[in-house]
This record gives sequence, C-alpha cells and structure tokens, in this order.
Amino acid sequence: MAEHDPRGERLDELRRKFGREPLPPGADQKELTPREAQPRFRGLESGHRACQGCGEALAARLVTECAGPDVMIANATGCLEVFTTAWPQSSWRVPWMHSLFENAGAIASGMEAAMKAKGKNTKVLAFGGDGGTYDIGFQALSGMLERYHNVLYVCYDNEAYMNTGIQRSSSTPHAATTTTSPAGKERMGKRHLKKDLLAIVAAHHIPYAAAASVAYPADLQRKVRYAMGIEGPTFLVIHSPCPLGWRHDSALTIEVARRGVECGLFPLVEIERGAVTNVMPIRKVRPVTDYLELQGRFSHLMTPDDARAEEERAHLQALADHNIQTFGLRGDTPDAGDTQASSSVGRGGHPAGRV
Amino acid sequence: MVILTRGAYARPGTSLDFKTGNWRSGEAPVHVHATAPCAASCPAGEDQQAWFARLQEGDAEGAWREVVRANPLPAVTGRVCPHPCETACNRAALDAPLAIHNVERWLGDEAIRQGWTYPVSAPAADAPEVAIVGAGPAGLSAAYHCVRQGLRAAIYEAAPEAGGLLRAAIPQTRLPRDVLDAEIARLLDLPGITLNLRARLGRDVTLDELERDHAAVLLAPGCQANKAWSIDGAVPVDLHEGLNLLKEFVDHGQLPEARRVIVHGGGNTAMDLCRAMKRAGAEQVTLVSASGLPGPETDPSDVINVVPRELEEALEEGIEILDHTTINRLILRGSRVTGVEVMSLRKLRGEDGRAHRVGFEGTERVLPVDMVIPCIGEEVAPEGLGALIDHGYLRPRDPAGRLTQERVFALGDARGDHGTVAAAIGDGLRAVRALVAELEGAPASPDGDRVGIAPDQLNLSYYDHSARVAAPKLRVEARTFETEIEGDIGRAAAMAEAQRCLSCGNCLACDNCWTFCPDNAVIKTVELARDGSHYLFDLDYCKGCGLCAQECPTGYIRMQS
Amino acid sequence: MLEAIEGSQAIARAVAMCRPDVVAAYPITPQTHIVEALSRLVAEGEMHTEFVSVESEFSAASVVLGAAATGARAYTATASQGVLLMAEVLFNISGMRVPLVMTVANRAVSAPLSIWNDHSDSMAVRDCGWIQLHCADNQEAVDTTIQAFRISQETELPVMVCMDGFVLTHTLEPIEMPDQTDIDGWLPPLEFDRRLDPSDPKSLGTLVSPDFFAEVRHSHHAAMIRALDVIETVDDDWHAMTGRRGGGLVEVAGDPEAKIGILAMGSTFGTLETGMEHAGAQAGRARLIKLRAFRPFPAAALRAACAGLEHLIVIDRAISPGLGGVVGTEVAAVLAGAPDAPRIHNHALGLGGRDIPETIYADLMTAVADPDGPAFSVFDADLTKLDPEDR
Amino acid sequence: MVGVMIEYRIHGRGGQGSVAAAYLLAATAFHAGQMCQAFPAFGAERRGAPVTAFVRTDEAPIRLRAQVRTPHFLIVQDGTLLQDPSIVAGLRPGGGMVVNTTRPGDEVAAEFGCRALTIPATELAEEVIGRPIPNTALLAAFLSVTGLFEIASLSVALRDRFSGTTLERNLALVEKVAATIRPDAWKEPADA
Repeated sequence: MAEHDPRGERLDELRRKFGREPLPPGADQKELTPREAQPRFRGLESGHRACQGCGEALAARLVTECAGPDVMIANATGCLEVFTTAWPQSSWRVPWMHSLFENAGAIASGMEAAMKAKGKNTKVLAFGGDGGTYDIGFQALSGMLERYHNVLYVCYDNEAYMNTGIQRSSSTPHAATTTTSPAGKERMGKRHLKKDLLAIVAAHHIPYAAAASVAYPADLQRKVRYAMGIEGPTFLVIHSPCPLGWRHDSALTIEVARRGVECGLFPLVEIERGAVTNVMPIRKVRPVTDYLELQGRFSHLMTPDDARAEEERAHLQALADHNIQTFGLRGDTPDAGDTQASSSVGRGGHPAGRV
Repeated sequence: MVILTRGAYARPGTSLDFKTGNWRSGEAPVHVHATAPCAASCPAGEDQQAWFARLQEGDAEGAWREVVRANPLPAVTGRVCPHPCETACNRAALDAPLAIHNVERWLGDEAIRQGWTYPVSAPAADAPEVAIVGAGPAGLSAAYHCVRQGLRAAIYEAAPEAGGLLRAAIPQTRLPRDVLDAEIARLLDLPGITLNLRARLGRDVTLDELERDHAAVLLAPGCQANKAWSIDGAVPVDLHEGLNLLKEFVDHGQLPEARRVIVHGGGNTAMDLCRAMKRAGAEQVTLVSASGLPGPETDPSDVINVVPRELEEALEEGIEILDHTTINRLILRGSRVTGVEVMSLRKLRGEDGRAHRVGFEGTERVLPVDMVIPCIGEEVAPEGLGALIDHGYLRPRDPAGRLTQERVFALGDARGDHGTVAAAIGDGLRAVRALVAELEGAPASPDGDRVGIAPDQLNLSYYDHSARVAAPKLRVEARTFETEIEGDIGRAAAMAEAQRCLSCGNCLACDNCWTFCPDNAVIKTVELARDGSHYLFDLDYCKGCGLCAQECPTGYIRMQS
Repeated sequence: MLEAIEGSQAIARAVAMCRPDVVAAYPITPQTHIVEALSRLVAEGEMHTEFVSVESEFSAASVVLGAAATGARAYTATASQGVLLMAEVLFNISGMRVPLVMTVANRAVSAPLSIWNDHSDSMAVRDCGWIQLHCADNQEAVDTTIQAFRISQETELPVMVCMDGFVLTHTLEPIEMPDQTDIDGWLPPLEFDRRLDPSDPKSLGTLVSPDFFAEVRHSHHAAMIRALDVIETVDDDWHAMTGRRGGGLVEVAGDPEAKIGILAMGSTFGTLETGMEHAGAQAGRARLIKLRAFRPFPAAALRAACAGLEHLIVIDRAISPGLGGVVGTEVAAVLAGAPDAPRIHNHALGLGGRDIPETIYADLMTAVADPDGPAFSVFDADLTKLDPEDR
Repeated sequence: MVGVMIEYRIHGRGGQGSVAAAYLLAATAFHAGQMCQAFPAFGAERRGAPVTAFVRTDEAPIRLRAQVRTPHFLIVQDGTLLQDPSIVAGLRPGGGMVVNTTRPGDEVAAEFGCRALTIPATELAEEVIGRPIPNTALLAAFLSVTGLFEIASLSVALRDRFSGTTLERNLALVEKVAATIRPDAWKEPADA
C-alpha cells in the first residue's frame, strides 16, 4: 500500500526541477562516482582554465556551491568568464550567461524581470570582476540596485584587470604596481586610492552589502546565504587574490588574503540599509608589511633604505589604521565572529559551519 | 566530430573533458600520515593523537580502546608518567601543550568506572606460552600484549602481590591503591595469563627451566638492589638507602625522624622521598642534584628526571632544591653525619666530545644536616640471572630487548637504559611484537617509518587559542600521606581538552583542502579512504597549486614529486 | 478597428497585444512617446509586463537580452544615439541567436546634434546581425511590429522594426488596430529551447576559438538568408488573417512597365507615390520599389522587382561619407552583372529631418534624364550654403 | 471641397496645445468619415516658442508625408504671432485663418489679405474651462465657420481625448463658441 510520503513528493519535485529523473523500476541504480557523490552542490566544475591557485575560481566555486542550484548567473567579461566557458566546454552547472564586460547588472536585471514576469523564484546572480564592477559596469550595477532588482551581485575583487594582463583598475590599491601603474624613477606604482565601492553601493540604501574574503570561506558562505534569503538587491565584494597579478606563490592565495584582512586593508564589513551592522573583528592586527611582503606587486615598497618606499609603506599602514578605526575592527577580546574564530577548524570541519 | 551548437552555447559541467591535471609541472599533493610528536615521544608506544581523535568525535570508549592498543594501564600512567608527550606537544607553539596525562587519567578512571574491557579474545589453549619474570609494569604489559597477540603468558613474581614498583615505591598521594588494584585486576583477569606469586627467580624457579618450558622468556625483574653509595669512602652509620626507605614508607607508613635532611639524587624516588620526609615533619628537606631544574640555564638533556608537576608540587611544599650541585664531602661527628660540603658543577662537553660533569673550585659550602639519604638509583639484583648481568643491568642488544640468548628479552628498569613506568610498558609491547614476528618467521613490523612533524609544518592559523585544562589540586596544607594530590578533571574538561589536539600529521577531516581547492580536485568521500582521510586528490584536474598543502592545518598534505 | 491614433501610441498598443514578459526602454526623442505609452499601459493595468525603466539604452538592450535568454518575450525601443549606445549589445544578442524585438524611431546621429529623422542610426548597425525591417506608414509599423515577434521566434534572430522618427511616430492617422484575440491566436507562445533554465543549465555566451568562429558566423548568415522566407511566409499568414500585408520583402507600386524605377525605404515612399500622382504626365510615371527588408538583404526579390528597368534611382536616408549611399551601393551590388542591369542613380535626401516635399518626385525624374548626372549626390543639399572650400 | 485633400497649418506657442489641436482636428475629420493626418513641425524648442503643426484631410488615404507648405486654412492660437507677416506664407488663395485675438476679424483680414475670423479664445477658455488653452474654442469656431465637418465630430474627438469635468467643460465651450459664429460663412468661395 502506497502511503502518503511528503518527503518522496518533495524529492520527486526536486528531481523534476533539477533534471535527475527517478530511474524506472528495475533499472540499475547507477553507481555514483566519488565526484558525483560529493556532499555539496558543484556549481563550478573541474576542468576550468584558471591559473594555479586562482582566488577568483575559488570564490566563484564557494559562492555557487551554497547558492545553487536554483539560480541563474549573469557573468561580466573577465577571467572568470573566459576560463570557465571555452566552447564547447563549460564548467558551470547552473544556467549562466556571459554578455559583455559592462552589463552584468543589466543582464541580471533582465533575467530577474523575466523570472518575476513568469512567476518563478529562481534567484538571479550577477558576477563581475573589479573591472566589470568598479569601473566599466558601474552604471549598470547602480541601475540594477536603484531599480531594486532581486539580484545578488558578486564582485570578485582581484584589484586589477587580470584578463587583459594586469592593468590598474579603480580597485587597485594605492602604490601597487600593474602594467599600467608601474614603479619607476618617477612613480611608486598606482598613484590613486582604491575606490570605496562598498560605500557607494551601500549608499543605494539596499538591504545588504558586504565584503568577504576567500580566506574566510565559512563567513563568505554565510554572507551568500544571508543575501540569498533577501528579496531585493544585495551585493557582495570578495577579496580574491590573483597569484599572477599580485605576484605571489600560487600556494599562498589564502595566506595573502588572510593577511589582507588581518592588517585592516580589506575590512570585512556588512552594511544593511546604509548602516554598518557587522564587522569581522581582527583578533590580532598585523602590520601591513606582513601583507605586502608576500606580493611582488608591492616589492618596490620593500626596498631597504628607500625613503619613498618607507613613505608609501607608512601611507598604506595609515590607510589600514583608518579602516580599523572607522569600522572598529580591533577585536582584542576573542569573539565568535572574529578573524581567528571565523577560520578555526575542528575535527569534521569548521565549527561555525557545523552549526 | 564536434558539432557547433546554435549561438555556441555549452552544456553543463562539460569542462570535465578538459583535464587540467597536465598543467602540473612538478609536485602533486599527497597525504603524509606523519607521527604526531606526542606519539613519537611516548615510551609506552601510545598514539595520543589517535585517541584524542576519537575523543574529538565524542567516543570515549573508542579512545580508551585506542590507548590500550599500547598501554593497558592508563589510569596508572595518567598519574605517574612524566609525560614526554606533553613536552613534545606542538601546541606549545600556539599556547600551551595539551594536558595529555590528565585526559589519559580520566580515560583510565572512566574505564574502571564503566567497566570497559580490553578488546582482546582468549588465546587458543595450545597457544605458545611465554614466561615473564616480574609482575611490575613491564611484566604486566608484556603479559597483556602476549594475550593480544594470541599467546599465553605465565608470570613469575617474587612478591606476594603483582604491581612491582607501582605498588612498592609510589606513594598513595600519587597513585591510589584502588586505582592500581583495579587496573591490575582487569589485566590479570584476561584469559591466558597465569600469575605465580612468591616465585622468585633463582630460588623458586630457574631461568633454564623457564627457557625449557616456554616459547620465550621475558625478564622484567626491575632493579631491586641499591647502588653502593659513599662519599670518598665515607658512609654514615645510620645510612638509609632511598628506595628502601620509600618502600618502607609505602608499605608501613614509617619514616625515620630528622630535622634537616639532604636527599642526594635526581629522580622521582628522590622527589617522593623529599616530600614524604617533609610531610613527616622534617624542618628542612634539601634535594641535591647534579642535574638542573628545567629552564633556559639547563641543557634539555640534563634536566632533573622528575615528573614536572611533582617538582612543582615539591617546591610548593617547601622542598629546597640545589641543582647543578654535588656532595663533595660528608662532615661526620663520629660516624654520624652533621653536615655536607656541596659544590656546584655542570655537564660540559669535553675535548673527547662527550659530556662530563665538571665541578667548580671555589663554590664549596657546608650545609648542616642530620641525615643524608642517597637516592642515586638501583641495579638489578643478581639472583638467578648470573651471567646475564652486565655492569648492574640486563643490557639488551636491540630496542626490542633481546639478550644474547635466543628468545630471552629484558624489559623495564632492568634494562638500565630508561627508568619510567611508561617505558616499561612500552618494553612489553615492543618485546612481544618482536617475539611474535620471530615466532611467525616474519620480519619485524616496521616501527617508526612514519615521519615526524614540527610546528612549522602545521598551519596554526586554523586553531583558536584555548586554555589548557588545570586539574584540581589539594592545597599544600591539606596534603596528607593518603589522599591523592592531583584531582580528576572530569568528563567535560577531558572532552574539551581533547578538542585542543591539533591532530599533527593526521587528517582532521576539517574540510580545508576540500573547501579551498579552486579546481574542485579534492573529492570528499563518505567512506574513509585507505590513507586515513575522507579526501581524494583527483589528479586529472589538480593543477598543483599547493593551496591544499599550505592550508592543511595538520601538515597531513605535502607537495611531492 | 480603424482608429485615428498617433504612431507611437499605436506601436505601444501593438506591442501590448503581443503580451511581452519584459519591456525595457530608455527615453530618447523621437521614441519617447512609445516608452511613455507603454508605461501608461502598464500603469493602467492594461498591459501585464515587467516594465524595466533602465538608466540607459545600453542597459535597455542588456535587460531585454537577459530576459529573452531565459525564454521570456522581450521588447525594447530606441533611436539615434540610443542605437549606437546599444550597438555592442546588439551584436551580442544576435550572436547568441536570442529572439527579441526592438523598434527604432529612426533619427540622425550627432554631431552636430539633430533630433530629426533620417536613417543614420539603423544604417550604423546594419552589420549587427539583426533582421531590419523598414516601415512606410504607421499601419505597416503596427503590422510589422506584431509580425516581428513571430519572425523572431521562428528564426531565433532579433528583429529591428524601423519607422521614421516624428514623420511616423508623431503622426496621427487612421490605423486598423488588430483584435487582441486574433493576435493571441496568431502569435504562438515563445518556445526557446536554449533558454537559461536550472533544470537544464546551459551556458550562453561562450568563448569560441578560431576553430569554430567562422562556422558561427556562417550559420548566422545562413539563418539570415533563411529568414527571407520566414519574413514572406509570416506576411502571407498575416495577410490571410487581416487582409493586409506588412510589405513582404520588397513591394512594387506605380507603373510596372516603367523603365525608370525609384527605390526607397520608409516613409519617403508615400511622398513619392503622391508626388507621382500629382506630378502629371510631364514627369512620367515610374516604377516605385519599396524595400522593407534591409537585413536580410533580399537580393532575388530586388532583382525581380528591378527587371526591365533602365534607370534605378535609389534613395538613401543616410550617408556613408566617402562612399555615398549604403542602400544604393548594396542595390547596385546585387544587380551588378545582370546583362540588363539598370543604371543606378543614388541620392541621399532628407538628412537630419530635411523635409521631403512631394515635388521631389519630379525633381528626381528630371535628374535621371541627365546623362552626366552624378552616380551619387546629397540630392537636396544647397551647396550655396557652404563655403566654397567645403563644397 | 469634398474629394480634395485639404491642408491645414496650426500656429501657436509651446504649451498652448497646438499639436493637440492638430490631432483634434484630424480626429474630427476621421469621425466625420474622412481620412486624416496630423503631425507637428518637430522642434527642439521649449514652452513659449512658436510652434507649428500640420493637418491633412481627404476622402482617400493620405500618403504624402511632407510638411504642409500651401495650406487651405490657418489656425493661429496666439494673436501675438500675427506680428510675423510670414505667418500666412503659402496660404492658398481663398484660404482663411481663424485667430485667437481680441482684434476685430475685419482688421486682421485686411492686414493679411485673406478671410479671417477672430475670437477671444483664451478668455473664453479661461471662462468655461478654467485654463487658458485656446485650442477647443478655436476648433469650434473653425468648424462652424468653414462647415467642413459636423461640430458633433469634434465632440466625439473630444470624448476620445478627455473625460469627466474636463470633457464637460470642453463640450460646453464648443457649444458656446459655435453659438456665436455664423455657420458655414466660408462655405461659399471668398471674394478675392
């Protein structure tokens, strides 16, 4: 006798939705490969052509695996787009479209409008690098936020135009070298400051805008989940080191990102309706030189007995101190959400992740 | 033939056709199951990391079973071991080493409370029987491991009770009798063990007989003879040998009276005696030791050989310690000692490259005393062993304890190369393991092929600071001859302390590699893989960036060609 | 029902009848009335669509692309600078073969600034891979708009419906407005197999290597060529229902036996017709050829329409500086090689809103008689207004 | 004049409803059974600047898209525009103009050498509608004096465009103006 099985119905519904049809009776149950049997959704599959240790690939993987599968993505032109979709292959397991460099926000707006028109609740994500977000796609992003589309916009911030070979963007930190902000007799790298995009985005008075780092995946995924639950525009900027562009060892991607947070240069803040509602306190603030020393893009600042280098180091330290003061990042008393507790692991995973 | 899709759309996940594994230029990640420093340093052969892992999973009984793979007496060692594991613990680089002995003791006590039994089955009735001389920790351990390995064991013990030094020379304040009795009883209850009490070698049974009647003979007689002690030939008339004094005290609770006492030596016996004399009423008890107190001044190889907390407690109780000091001369009034002349000395490397103790002229001073108690160590009592004794000990020719005779092994203090309960227990394990291999004609199982792991091979970013558990302790005023000074930390603290284990060189199942791989090349599996983790490296896609190895907290992943 | 209605209002109503899921547009003269009318229909609840009031034409095109990629029916409208701002997206839309419809209220392109009608905008994006249909009057614009949705669906190509800014968009005239129930029956639901869909998650907009790019472009071209049939079939089908034609690929009027032909796109055609009627016998009667489908370019239909002509005047409403007229050049190209190919007289006129009087017909017919006449001229330019150096 | 295309030119200032007047006139013709066409002379000017709109009516569909150069009639929504004598440029012989002004019609007719009807349309509109929009009054006067289309057709056109009080007041204005004009005065050819 067939009993009412709400769970079974739900499973059937999910199978229909996500394309895994139940096998007909008697058919051999397909043996899942270990890859297929992994206990997480694979939004971004292996075989993509990102560089070794790519922070952006990692960030995109982290975002999609906790956002998917009922999503669709509008992806701006950039490394992420190029390395994931060299026809006829695609690394994505979620519906995904790349249109142009500067229109991810608008493409996502259109997707979302269509979902609304069709009464579907598939969440729309927009992905862009710092070039596509801070710079060329800024207008489309602003329009998307202002029109209050139900879209989570994720900016993978690797602080330069990496796709074209490391040129400065408005997100490139002060004094960093790129191929268009080289250091030389007259220059110490980029002359201008990193644009405070998060503040600009937050000024749209949207429900949620936050900064995350690949060094803190549990925190990152918490932020993604939180944003996914919001009906309205949300924004996440993820600090994603680029071993090629930042000139560090590919194994140090996480270490560099961690130091970026721990020195205060990349504050992990959450802003709701324009007000800072949460920050990740730094348990032990490190000097910015700990962050700079790992990266070739700052190597000109590490020259001993160079007054200009010393001044720029001091400048960057002052910028970090400014962030620490502005956002109250100093977390001298241990806190469950601080830099240390957020990354601590225990047997069986991240304690926060198990909650 | 690839056919173009309209508008050049692509199908999901098809990049799996693009094997990025060939991007790796050199090294690929591998799991390296290293030996955690605690395990590497454990004389008993325990793998503390392994049993902490079970505790971290909340499985106390499983943890205890992991302990007793090597050590059948954790409630004992948790109390009396100087725990080199804690000294070696990598967590010291982060905050403080784990309180391993406290957790081991709790586990041992919990096993007694819960009546947990050894995971051992009865050996076959016709299984070879091994003769074991001595029912001290080494002999008991050997018997236990025989049974684990499917052998039978016949123990010959001169004393009327099993326990050896544990029973004879360790005060109740450190090792309560009920705990000792419970662990020994559990061990001796194992099927396949026969215990012959009051069976003294050379008197009741001979080595030849044992050799004849048994598959092997394991000699664990301990050191029952005091080393001869004199200062330039002078011996006070009322000389009390340290160990004897302690045994008498442990047995009858009696101590000689004295106002000012000097104990000469540097081991746990000396320390126990100092504290017992002080508690018995001596005004001033001074330990004179050629070794040094732990600290920057002292070479690690020359630190006084005492359980650290015992040292700490002794200082609390007012014991004076003159380290790096030796007795030069006894000042006798008649044949009674009234004072000693002491002198500073150091262990220095001589021209021959070996270490010598060198006294410094001009540092001599005289201390008034009523009694000098030598505690400089003991030797094997020669009875029944005859020619096997070499300069006071049964000196084996390999780590397993083999003596020159076939299938005769030396275990425990009698070996003369180490002097802890844990080492004695470990000797039992090692000797039986070697013996079994020999009986089966198999090569000895490789021991120590696992590499070690230092703190700089860990990624300490992933461990939050957490305070080491502090065991309750009797106040100095409340300390008596009977009551155990250090208390039980309890289940909650034990479990919490276990969470502090870094899991050095062993998979913590923390998911870091799985989480951080930008290429999805780390696969998490439900089943435990052969290499002891839940993760596989999919080298078809691994580009060799090294992130997983870099971010592995425990150093379990290394990049290798 | 025949109604006296302004062109822009009529277009908005026609769009509404096609029940688009998503409309996104940005105001620009002279398209603004269309956006406003659509907004009003949405505000009044007469049209159920997600109307996205974007911050630029660039986003308008992007929004409808995003929407259409999910399988939604989408529509936008623009003109002039807006077309150029959209240009990058227009190539993108067609390259991905995404169906959608856009109205272009044709207007000149700055600088200097001109808000008035010519075809510079749509000509500038002639190679963007869209179907481009030009309407001669508002009835055709309404009919073509509705047809465009069906053409787009059937070809999986985007369709640009061009109508002369102001001249049509701002003119009130009687228009037969279709019946909603007729449209519902005539325009099938949009089924777009390649849509973005979580149950079959495809990736659109990939990177294509040189190994396949030529094939991509070939298939796009082939689809455009096949679209010629679709445009005609859809028009036939429309005719079967409404009794009206939207103009097929090419339409011929005037004297079919004439040796002189005049070819034009858009609203100029009506002025030529009237001009011919009023000009009298002296000017003579010409064969008037209306080019509706500019992309795909209907080579065969054009050759048939021009058969037997000795002279063909081709009117361009834009100029390709340094070349001349684009339509003229293209018509010449498809007629070239035929043994009886007419001589082409290519004239740009009505640039930047210059009024085209009905006397233009007679003037063109006079000019064609001049054996030394130029192959190309800006016909209504008064060179005396120029400094001699600039003539 | 039936069977002939009639062309109209409307002059006004931005904000006076000149384009609306053109659309209303065309719609009126449409409701009277005629084909029609109305469009503004598109300018980039803002409120207050002179603007022009064009209307054509005919029995047959109107294909011509050119601006009206030789109108049969002018409707002038602002008397001050009469300062420019070129306002009557292209006006056909026998054509007429209806002007919103308080000046006597004869005087205007004499000045421009054509038939002219003047009414104080702004004042009338203010009085009846409450806003200074002269177009309805001018159209009512124009239709009355020319007799081209029934006044009722204008009412239909107004009903398409307005509703409620605005419609009622516009209809009242039409009635009021029509009552003051001698109907069909221009039906017979002008003496010229």
